[in-house]
Amino acid sequence: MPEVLSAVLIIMGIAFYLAGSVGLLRLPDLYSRLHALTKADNLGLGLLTAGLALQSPDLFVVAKLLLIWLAILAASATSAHLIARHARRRETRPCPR
Amino acid sequence: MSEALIWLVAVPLAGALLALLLPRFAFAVVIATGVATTLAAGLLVYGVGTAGTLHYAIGGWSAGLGIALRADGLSALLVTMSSLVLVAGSVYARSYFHREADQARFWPLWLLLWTALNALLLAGDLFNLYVTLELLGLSAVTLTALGGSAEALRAALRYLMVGLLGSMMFLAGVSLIYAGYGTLDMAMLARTVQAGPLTGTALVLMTGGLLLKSALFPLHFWLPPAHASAPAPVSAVLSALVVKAAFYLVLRLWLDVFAGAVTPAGADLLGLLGAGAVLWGSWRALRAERLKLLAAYSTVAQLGYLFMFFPLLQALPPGAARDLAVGGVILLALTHGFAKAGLFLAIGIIQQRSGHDTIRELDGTAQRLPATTFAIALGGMALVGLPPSGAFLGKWQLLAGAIATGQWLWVAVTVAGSLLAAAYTFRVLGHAFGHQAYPGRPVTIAWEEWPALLLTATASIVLGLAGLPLWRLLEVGT
Amino acid sequence: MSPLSLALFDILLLVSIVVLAWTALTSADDRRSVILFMAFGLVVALAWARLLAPDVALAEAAIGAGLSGALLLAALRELPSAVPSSGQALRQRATQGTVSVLSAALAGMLAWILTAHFEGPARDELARAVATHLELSGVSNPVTAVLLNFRGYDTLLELAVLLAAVLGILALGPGRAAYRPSGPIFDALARWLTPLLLVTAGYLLWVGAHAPGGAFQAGATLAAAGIVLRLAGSEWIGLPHDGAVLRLVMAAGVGVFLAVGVSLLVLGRPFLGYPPAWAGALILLIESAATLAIAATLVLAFIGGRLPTEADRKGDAVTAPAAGAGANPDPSDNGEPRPC
Amino acid sequence: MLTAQWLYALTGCVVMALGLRTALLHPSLLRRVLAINIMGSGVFMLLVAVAYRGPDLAPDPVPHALVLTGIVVAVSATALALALARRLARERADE
Repeated sequence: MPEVLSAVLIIMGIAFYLAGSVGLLRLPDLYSRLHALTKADNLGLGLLTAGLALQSPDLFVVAKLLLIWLAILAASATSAHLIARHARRRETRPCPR
Repeated sequence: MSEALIWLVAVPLAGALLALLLPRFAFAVVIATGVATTLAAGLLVYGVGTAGTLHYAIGGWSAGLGIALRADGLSALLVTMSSLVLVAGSVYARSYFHREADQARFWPLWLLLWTALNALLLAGDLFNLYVTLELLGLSAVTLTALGGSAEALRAALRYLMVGLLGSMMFLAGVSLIYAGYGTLDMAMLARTVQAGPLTGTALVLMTGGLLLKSALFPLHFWLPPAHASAPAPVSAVLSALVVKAAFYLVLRLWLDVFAGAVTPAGADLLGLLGAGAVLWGSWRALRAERLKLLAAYSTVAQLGYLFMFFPLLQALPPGAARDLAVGGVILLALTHGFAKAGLFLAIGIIQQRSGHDTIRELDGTAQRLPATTFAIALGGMALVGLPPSGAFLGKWQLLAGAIATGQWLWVAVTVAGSLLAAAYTFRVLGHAFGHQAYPGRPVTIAWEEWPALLLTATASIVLGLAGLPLWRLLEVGT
Repeated sequence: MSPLSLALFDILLLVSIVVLAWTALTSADDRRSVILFMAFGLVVALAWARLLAPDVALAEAAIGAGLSGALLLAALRELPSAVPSSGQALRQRATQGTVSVLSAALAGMLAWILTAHFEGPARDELARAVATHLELSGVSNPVTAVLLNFRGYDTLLELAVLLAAVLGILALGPGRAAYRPSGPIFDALARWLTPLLLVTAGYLLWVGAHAPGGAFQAGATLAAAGIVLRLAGSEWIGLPHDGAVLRLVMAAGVGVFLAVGVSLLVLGRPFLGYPPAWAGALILLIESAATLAIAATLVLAFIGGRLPTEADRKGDAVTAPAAGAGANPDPSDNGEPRPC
Repeated sequence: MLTAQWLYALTGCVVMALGLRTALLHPSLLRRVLAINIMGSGVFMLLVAVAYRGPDLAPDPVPHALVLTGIVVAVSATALALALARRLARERADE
């Protein structure tokens, strides 16, 4: 049972990654691309972490996975913020709908 | 006795650290390093002369697992030459750099270069050679950049890029060798090496990288700007020792490690490029407007002679004639080292005293700086190859070998190159001795002028007279 | 993992490596090229992990992709991007053709040689020698054993290379001025990332004796902490202010290594020939000093020179009007709102 | 023959040749520095592939140590090249 759950979680994670990548390539402006990328990646990575945690042999590995997820969350959120702020300071306009 | 090998690396490295930490005492540290290194080099020469090739296993591990240092007659002589040239350069550099901040920057890098040279000449391991090449390259580039002008910086940057490309190619060859033979130890490799596509390609890659670094025509484009814009003591060491270190490695690989895998066609190619270097370098030296540029192009030409020995060594059967030719190439390398180092130091003095080094405006130099002009004359004599310079004996062997194997092209190139060298030397001396009433008294500044004079005198007199004992030493190992 | 999925993974990884290398090398824009290069480094690190070289993977991720990338990014806006002059176009095309053909021939030749070579048995003598002597080396991670013991002399000279590079960088003049403070969000990240990196560096240093890690990975991680602080707007990021102390830190790696080697020589052992009972402790001592020196060196490389003085800052103001991380004087930045 | 070893070694050769080509040809200095780094990665990949002994055997640690040394040497050289270029750009700006 855990194997199936783990597989489902990982596949969902991959789906989010895919969505994020498609967003990065297809969306019209920097802000929406950033939005798609960070949201999808964070969630995707979370699901992957959860899926891998179910397969891990002991709690120590789970803790490491969790730490990795947290570190990447913080880093990607911060860099998305920095990129968006930089773009705003250079007055790059969002695209009109 | 074999511990002298590791001391030759450890002492300058320790000196570099001390010079960095105690900038006030840097010069004392350099002199102490120089004395210790020269003594160790002397010990090395004595040891090689009496006991044959010396080995030192670092960490006590067997060769292959650990890294070995190795010295034969060739490396012992080159280490001795570097020590002497570097000591002379150090004494000169003390008066060349006037500002304390310049000196503080200069000495640690100078000593790192010293470490790199000794480590390279004594290395017995292919990957270790890569590391020493990088240490040599990076410290040489930085020392060039200390010239400070935009020209020097540009030359240093180009020098660095060429050097990096060269070491990367060398490393690619080393990787291939490790894949094929499972060892990096040069002595073990020499015993097991077989001709074949893997060995051939590895040798081409390594040699290609080294030719870039030794500025063999037509890969010499980076050398003249770098050697002409670096500070004078640095130019001396770059021309006399650093390019020669790369040449030494080619010689080591072709004659020693990969002797079983080199082909006559490859040796002929090296010889042809060498001939091109002799003609092109000498011609450009003759046309040069500045003394430093002349000296730099003359380095390109002189390296050419060294490479012209490869086809002879390939064609001569093992025996007395070939040993003489090996002795000839090394004597030529040594002579050029001493002569060119002295020449660059002398040019540095002229440049600092008169504010320029334009050849056409040298009139009166002979009256103003008699000792320095004499040094230039002695150095020029060695570059042309007049007796009793070491180059005379070296070129004699080149001609003898070429005639014995019927390779007349090398004879013609040697004669033409020597005539061109005579022309550019006399062009400089003609201007220096030019008549111009000079009101002042002749200047002699002992600490500045002696190093150049001693170096060029060694090249043009001592080496020629000491030829015979040197020859005996060379029979060890090669 | 099943052989099939492993082969698929290999092919996917290798295709990405080649594509990333190609795009990084040929992209029209230097900035894009640097970012692709960093991605290339990370994917290459995956390849090292795949080939069971975790020590190399760590070093590649931290140094190859991370620090080299940071150095290139920092240099990006200071270097003029060269535009080839049109007069040389014809000659260039001939050169380009020749060089491309020669490079392709080299790759083909190597591929052919290696294909033939891998048919035979692997050359295992040295690997076996390392395994046999591992017990005497003082550590149980074979890579650390080779790096710090069997081939410790290489590593000593490599630290000297690092020293030569940093001395060169310092001699070239003042480094970049501090970046503009980056605001509360990045500050918050830096505030907990820095201690985390310090702890990780200590861990990597310690664990190197028996598992992947060691002085280079630890030093690079420590340097990363310095770079994070610097990006957050800190100027001298914990490096000693006193020039003499700073020089001591830079020299520590080579110094301790050399001192150990020479002491052993004086005591009648071979240079760097650690007594097996002491080897572990000596290696840790050397690696600790090396970690500090490597970190200091890499951070100084990122700053790009010595600490700028007041006089330098005035000079900087003329050449580089805004030296903030986010205040890039983009040539296309003409004050007009940019389209999306 | 190990297919994986062969594949990675071949990729190493390709990456090395690509890097070499750009290092010789590109007009931008930054790109040439980057290309030499990529060329280095290719050489390193060749070495690490040579060290590989299959999924179940321990790889040869010696090439790993060599590559680690190579990575550090490469970053030193990169840093020096960029610092030199930066100083040169400043000299040009002053002219």
